Amino acid sequence: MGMAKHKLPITLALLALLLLGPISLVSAQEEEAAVSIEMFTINNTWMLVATFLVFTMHLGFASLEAGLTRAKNAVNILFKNTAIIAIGLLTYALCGFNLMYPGEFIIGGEAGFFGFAGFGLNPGDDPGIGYADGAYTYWTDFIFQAMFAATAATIVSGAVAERIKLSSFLIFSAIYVAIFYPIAGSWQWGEGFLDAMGFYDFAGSTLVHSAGGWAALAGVLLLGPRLGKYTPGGIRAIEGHSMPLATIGMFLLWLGWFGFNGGSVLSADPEEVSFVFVTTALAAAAGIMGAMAASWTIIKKPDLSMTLNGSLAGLVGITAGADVVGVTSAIIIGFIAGIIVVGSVLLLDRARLDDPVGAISVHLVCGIWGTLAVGIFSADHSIVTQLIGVVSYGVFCFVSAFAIFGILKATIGIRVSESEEMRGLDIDEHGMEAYGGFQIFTSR
Amino acid sequence: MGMAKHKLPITLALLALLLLGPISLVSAQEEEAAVSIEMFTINNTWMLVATFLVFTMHLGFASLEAGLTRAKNAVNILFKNTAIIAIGLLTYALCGFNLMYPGEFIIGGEAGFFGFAGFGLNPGDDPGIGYADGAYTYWTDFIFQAMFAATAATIVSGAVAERIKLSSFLIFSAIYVAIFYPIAGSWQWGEGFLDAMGFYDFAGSTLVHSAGGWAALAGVLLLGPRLGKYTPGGIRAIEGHSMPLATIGMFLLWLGWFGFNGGSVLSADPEEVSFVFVTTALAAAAGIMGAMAASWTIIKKPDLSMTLNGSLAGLVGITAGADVVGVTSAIIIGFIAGIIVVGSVLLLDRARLDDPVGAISVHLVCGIWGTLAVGIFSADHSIVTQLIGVVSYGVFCFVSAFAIFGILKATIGIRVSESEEMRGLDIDEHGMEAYGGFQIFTSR
Amino acid sequence: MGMAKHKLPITLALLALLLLGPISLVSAQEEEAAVSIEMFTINNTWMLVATFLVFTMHLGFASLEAGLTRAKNAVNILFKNTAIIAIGLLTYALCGFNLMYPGEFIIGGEAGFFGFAGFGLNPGDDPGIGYADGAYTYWTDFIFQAMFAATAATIVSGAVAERIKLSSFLIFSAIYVAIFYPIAGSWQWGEGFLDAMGFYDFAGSTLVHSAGGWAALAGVLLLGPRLGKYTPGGIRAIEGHSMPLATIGMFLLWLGWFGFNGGSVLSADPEEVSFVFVTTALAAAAGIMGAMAASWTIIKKPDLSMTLNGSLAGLVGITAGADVVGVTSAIIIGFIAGIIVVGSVLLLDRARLDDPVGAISVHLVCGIWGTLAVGIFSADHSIVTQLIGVVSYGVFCFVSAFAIFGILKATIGIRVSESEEMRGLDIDEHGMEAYGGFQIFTSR
Amino acid sequence: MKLIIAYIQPDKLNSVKQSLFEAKVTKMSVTNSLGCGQQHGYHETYRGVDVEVNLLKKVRLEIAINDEFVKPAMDAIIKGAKTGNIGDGKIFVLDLAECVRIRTGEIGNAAIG
Amino acid sequence: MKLIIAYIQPDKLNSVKQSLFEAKVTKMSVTNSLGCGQQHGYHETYRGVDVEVNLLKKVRLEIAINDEFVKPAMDAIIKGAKTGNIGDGKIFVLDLAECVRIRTGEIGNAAIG
Amino acid sequence: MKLIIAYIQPDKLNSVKQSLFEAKVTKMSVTNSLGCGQQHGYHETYRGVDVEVNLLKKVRLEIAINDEFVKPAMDAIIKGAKTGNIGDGKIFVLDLAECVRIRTGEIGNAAIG
Ligand SMILES: Nc1ncnc2c1ncn2[C@@H]1O[C@H](COP(=O)(O)OP(=O)(O)O)[C@@H](O)[C@H]1O
Ligand SMILES: Nc1ncnc2c1ncn2[C@@H]1O[C@H](COP(=O)(O)OP(=O)(O)O)[C@@H](O)[C@H]1O
Ligand SMILES: Nc1ncnc2c1ncn2[C@@H]1O[C@H](COP(=O)(O)OP(=O)(O)O)[C@@H](O)[C@H]1O
Repeated sequence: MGMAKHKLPITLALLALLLLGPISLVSAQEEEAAVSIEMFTINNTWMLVATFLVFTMHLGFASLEAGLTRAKNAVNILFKNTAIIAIGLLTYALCGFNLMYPGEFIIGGEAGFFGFAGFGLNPGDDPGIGYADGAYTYWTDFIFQAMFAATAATIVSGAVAERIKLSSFLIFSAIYVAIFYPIAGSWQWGEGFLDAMGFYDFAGSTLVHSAGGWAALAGVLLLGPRLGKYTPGGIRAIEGHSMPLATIGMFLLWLGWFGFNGGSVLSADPEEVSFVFVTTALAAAAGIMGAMAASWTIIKKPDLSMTLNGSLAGLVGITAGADVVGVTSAIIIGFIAGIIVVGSVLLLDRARLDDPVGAISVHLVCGIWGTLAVGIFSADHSIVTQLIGVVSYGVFCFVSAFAIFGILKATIGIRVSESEEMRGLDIDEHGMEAYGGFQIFTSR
Repeated sequence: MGMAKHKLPITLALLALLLLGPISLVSAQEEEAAVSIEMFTINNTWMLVATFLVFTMHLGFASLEAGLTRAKNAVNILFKNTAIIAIGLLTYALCGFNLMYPGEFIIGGEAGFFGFAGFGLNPGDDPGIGYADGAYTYWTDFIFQAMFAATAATIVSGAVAERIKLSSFLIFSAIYVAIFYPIAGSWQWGEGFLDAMGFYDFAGSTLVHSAGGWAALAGVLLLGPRLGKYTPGGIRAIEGHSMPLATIGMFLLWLGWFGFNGGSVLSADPEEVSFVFVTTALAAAAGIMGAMAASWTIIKKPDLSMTLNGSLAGLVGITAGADVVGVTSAIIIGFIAGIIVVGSVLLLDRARLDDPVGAISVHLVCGIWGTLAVGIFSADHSIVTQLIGVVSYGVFCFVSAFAIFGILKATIGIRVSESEEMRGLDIDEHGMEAYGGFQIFTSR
Repeated sequence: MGMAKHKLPITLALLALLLLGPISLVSAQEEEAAVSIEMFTINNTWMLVATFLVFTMHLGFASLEAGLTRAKNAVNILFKNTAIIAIGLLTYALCGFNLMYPGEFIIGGEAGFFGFAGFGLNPGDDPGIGYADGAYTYWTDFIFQAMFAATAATIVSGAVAERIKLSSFLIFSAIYVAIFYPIAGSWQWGEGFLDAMGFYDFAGSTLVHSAGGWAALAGVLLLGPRLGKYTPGGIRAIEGHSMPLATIGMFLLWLGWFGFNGGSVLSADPEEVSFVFVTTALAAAAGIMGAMAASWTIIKKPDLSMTLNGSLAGLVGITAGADVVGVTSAIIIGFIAGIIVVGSVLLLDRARLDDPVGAISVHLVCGIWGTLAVGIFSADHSIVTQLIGVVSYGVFCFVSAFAIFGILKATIGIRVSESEEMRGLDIDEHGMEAYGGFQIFTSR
Repeated sequence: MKLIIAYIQPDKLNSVKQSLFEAKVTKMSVTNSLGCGQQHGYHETYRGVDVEVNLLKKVRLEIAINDEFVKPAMDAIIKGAKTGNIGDGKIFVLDLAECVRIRTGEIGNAAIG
Repeated sequence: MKLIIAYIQPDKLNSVKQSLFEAKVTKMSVTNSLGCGQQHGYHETYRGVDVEVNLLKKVRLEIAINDEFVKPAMDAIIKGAKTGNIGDGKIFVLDLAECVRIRTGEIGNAAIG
Repeated sequence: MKLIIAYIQPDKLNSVKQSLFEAKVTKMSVTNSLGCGQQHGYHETYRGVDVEVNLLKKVRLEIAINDEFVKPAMDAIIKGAKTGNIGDGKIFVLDLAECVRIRTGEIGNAAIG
């Protein structure tokens, strides 16, 4: 995404103009478009492919989170993930899109920090080739961004799993995704004040992952740990119930990331998209190696769940700079992210912050790392500006998430009862079990 | 699909012609083609992407159906879904494709109701750019349509699960997909009498989903319910054995639907494809909300399996009109579909029609709803014509499916023995278990 | 891939040149490019789509292998598959890519058998449109090939499952993928001596699948069978623990194969890519039918695990000739592959070669079949040359894999201890279980 | 006091529970079990290898009960589980020396029901 | 020698093990079980159909023990498992006629611990 | 009549069944169990937190048997299960008061086999 939003990479546009030189004389419509109809179509097609890839990430999150938690809460987690994508898409259509890309800012001047282009979707006169200089249609723009929006809430889901009240979580998600995530997003991708300042976050290490991560942290602080996690006798492990499910989740997330980062080029520009594929894949691979090395060294065993986190850590890490750092830098960023995530999981646990799936470590901690890494590994960006961005988002996201969760806690409550937690949320919240009739395998 | 079959959207074609004006002078080949080779390539590429997305739906069905039924029948369901895709593709190559797109009708005049272009695949002189005015190649046309065909049979699979004889089911599927589905399809997409009448079914709410749903209904009626489902004491729940599997299935189906609907544009037309993405995704999201609301209200619990059905209901509902209804209409259609599916599942159960996965409610009932909704929400289509289409397909599909199942029942039988049903189809039909050596976890 | 590597199909290029005739006068950059920027972009986009499809195969392998083995070794298998993709991508960046496509050969003359273009990635002057005549960028080339490379090692993983030491396996994989697989690949795709000789292997029946299969055979021979598999009393079945997981794996592999074969066209050429889709899908379908028929006949039951293997057998079988054999030939090749795989699994078991997932039968045996089938079903290729290719790769791959495994066996050992194998590799190698807290379902 | 252990066909669990309830026996514990008895197993095949399955799925009931209820309980189990086919199952009865209700500390006959 | 069978709430397994260890009882076997007792079950619904679940998840302990340890063991179980709520569980005690340690062939009291 | 309860290593199930068959004992019931005995558990780690697993997977056999078969059955179990290593397991024998075959209503010694 980044600054190129609504603009095709210049080289591409120039080339296209040259190419179309003689043709534009005969086509009035073409005079306005920066690219040929063919280029427009391929750009748009790639963006739609990227859209369904990002959609796949929601299945990835659902699987990963369900796999890393207990069987008795699996229905609840699957339900939350199913509801979030629905809530995310609908609220983004209602107001999120127009808050994130307001066109003009109301507060904060030209490149400000709050604007709103009105409720609902409004494609305007030319939702097609004239919309974004031939990069994609209005509808593509909306649906691609909408898929992004829903991921921010999904990140929270894993961290607060196994103890949060379903209704409170849904209310939180709706508000956060509909209002706070897009406002924050407008500061950068909506061409707000951070964008003007030179802050760079290609595909959302900060705007999406940290945004989710800060909210996860707020939720975990207000909820407290799962029963029995931290006993006077020490920290207890609460094992995830299905490693195959968790592994499926990781692979699908990685798959989706090709669209998350690759689509953030905002066109099918061959060099840029393919380069982003390379940095993304190598950072994920390096994240796996980093986490494998770290867990083999520290825990003395190659921990699968940590290694899965490692790949995601690498992916979150590279997300901010996938198009502006070199291949070697991408590997280093990913490898360090893989190490960071293991350390962070261990430290958060020592700090008695109970995050069942490691969402805070993966998305918040590595999101910050990735954003700062742009300042370190790319000569064109300043680490100070990056830090300003990180802090701005941190304050805004954490405070707003804390406020929403806090108000919910004070009113309808955010945590299920002790007996419900013991028995599992599936039975009390949903009245059903994830593996019905399976354990007493033949009683029907 | 719809009426645009074999024709590129006119705007696109015109634009392309303008664009290619000066070039066509130097290229003899180009004189014939409606679009440039680039546009042809991108159209074709998108159609192939849509093809593999529709392929993914078969995994979606396999997962959903296996998850919503019992562990002791899981191998059987997975086997059926594996066999169906094979049977579907091969019979479609053998005769289905040429029954569905006969070119000329033999019975019923120019826009008739039966035609056949002969056995096997016959690409003709120009299987490439000249084949469909540059929208896709002959091969793409075949493989995209073949993936569709197989889904109709898969829909049946879920409804008749846990009691149907494997061999009978395979025979039924082969006949239905090879002969009856394509004949019915030719009435509309093959430019038969319903197409001529103005009936509209963009991507197959009726042609695919209801076609499968009617067959499912016929099967359920002739098979009867699973043992122990309806007792004198009342209706018993027979729980699905894996909600994670069911949820994976739903997400993969939704993913595939981006190709099912998006590919039915039959070109990569940026505005149309992206618009279809938006209506499809929002209808699915609204279906989730509708089913969630309905189940929370009626059953008093947010039922996961119903909510999964809700998303599919929304998708089936929008399929007929994804390109001709507005965004708000899409949301309304999806939301109502989500409510309908919950009501329908409950009513069918009261009517003692045992459909383990809700296939009839999702595909038949919401397929009808979606088809009629085109008449309601699109000014260009008449609800009367839509109703005529629904009834035509209903009579033909139900009667033919009932006949095939009926003959099978009278001859080789369609239901497994009582003891086989008790013990599970996996052991008696396949001689193996889905989770071997797992429950007595360490006996080997 | 085959000989067209780095060259666009001629028809396409000519057409494009014609098309661009008048335009190339105004664009200096275009003079050099064989295709328009639009064609370049669509080609490249398709190749990236193919890349993420091949990526999906790694999840397919992970699922299939985990499903067909026991629960107590599931973490180990998932871990191996996670590590392999990371190792594969990183080593391919380090040296594999430049060994496989050395440009110039050092040993063996112009079309030789060893060359090396140096460590690391080096995009050269024009990584874009000028790199491969507009077929894709340098980065796309690398990442697509890198995804392929990792699959060769993954194939081994399944065959040696449930008894191999993790560290030895990782070392083996790293060496094999980094050095031996690419050297062998250079003989054909790197335009080495087999390419010069007229050997044909479109997408890697031999170069990828047999290469993996030979290594699998070497591993199985040196490791010996799993404890308790072959007893004095006869052959014992060791059942896979999750058929749903195995089925998910098969479908994802098939899905990925659309990219594996479709991407090996190395451009988005509409006719060729769509034709490859058709042969690929029909061969897979026929493989299912072949294996179903064979298992129903021989074992008297329609065996699901065999049928899953059958689809993969068909896919491996068509891989060598997907673009050069006809549709009917593709069906025959697939059907025979489906029968072969069942026979091969049974025979290898009689021969006491213990391959838990059937990797040798699917990838080696059907890889050989598919390569020879090109000589049988395509008039343009000689079965003798095909045989020479098969033997060359066989000798090289088997000997090198045997040597690596042999040295590891003599030094750090390749097999886990008996008690570790009994208890499961998950506990001893990884210190965790795949389904934690599930069997004693509520003790926490 | 006695401890009744009964092995029944899994699909009979509901009807056995039903007839036990009618006989006023409402406390019991249920476990999965694999049984090897007169009932023949069956043959599975896995990847072409024959698997002789002679451990069949059964459900195991455990009922602690006062002496006077033993006969009615056994009759109820038989009523609910009997089909006349091999594999119907068995009932075993053991002497129960003591019984305690954890919640109240009650012991013996008082604790059992 | 006695055989103690105890049904407890699953989430009490750890604390019961703890208090048994304190009472020097370190050998036991644990199984999953479904229990039907005074504790009311709950209602699930599946696709709109009511499911009355009256078999609740319990953990079953089996402890073979020398007579002098029976009382301390029972006390330990009660200590670890008691909450005062319905569903806390029961303890049953049976006479144990013989005991053998497979590894050594030791029998009786010597084998039990 | 006696009721034999034996805990063995899971991987010994086949050989124990084999030697029981040789001793003409063909009826039994098998359950999963977790055991805590002399055998040390092991350490798992999950996400860096140590998990001390002291409940090891065992298989539990239950065999109702006539008195004269008790000795041969126990010997057979020992023969099949013994490796001499800690964790081999234990055999417990209880008195069985009654036995009924559900299918026929036979009782006592006649019903057991
Ligand atoms: N002697 C025994 N010891 C332990 N369990 C037994 C014994 N006899 C039978 N069972 C259990 O009872 C089940 C039914 O036994 P079976 O002989 O098939 O019944 P029936 O003869 O009544 O038809 C067996 O599968 C097994 O679980
Ligand atoms: N008579 C019995 N026979 C077998 N198991 C019993 C019996 N009574 C109770 N149980 C077991 O003990 C568990 C707890 O019983 P419950 O009556 O709920 O306990 P409490 O009365 O102590 O609160 C039950 O779920 C069941 O597993
Ligand atoms: N006193 C006991 N009560 C109940 N189960 C026991 C007892 N002693 C041993 N067991 C069971 O037997 C298994 C093997 O015990 P262990 O002491 O390891 O055997 P051994 O001393 O023969 O090597 C244990 O895991 C447990 O399941």
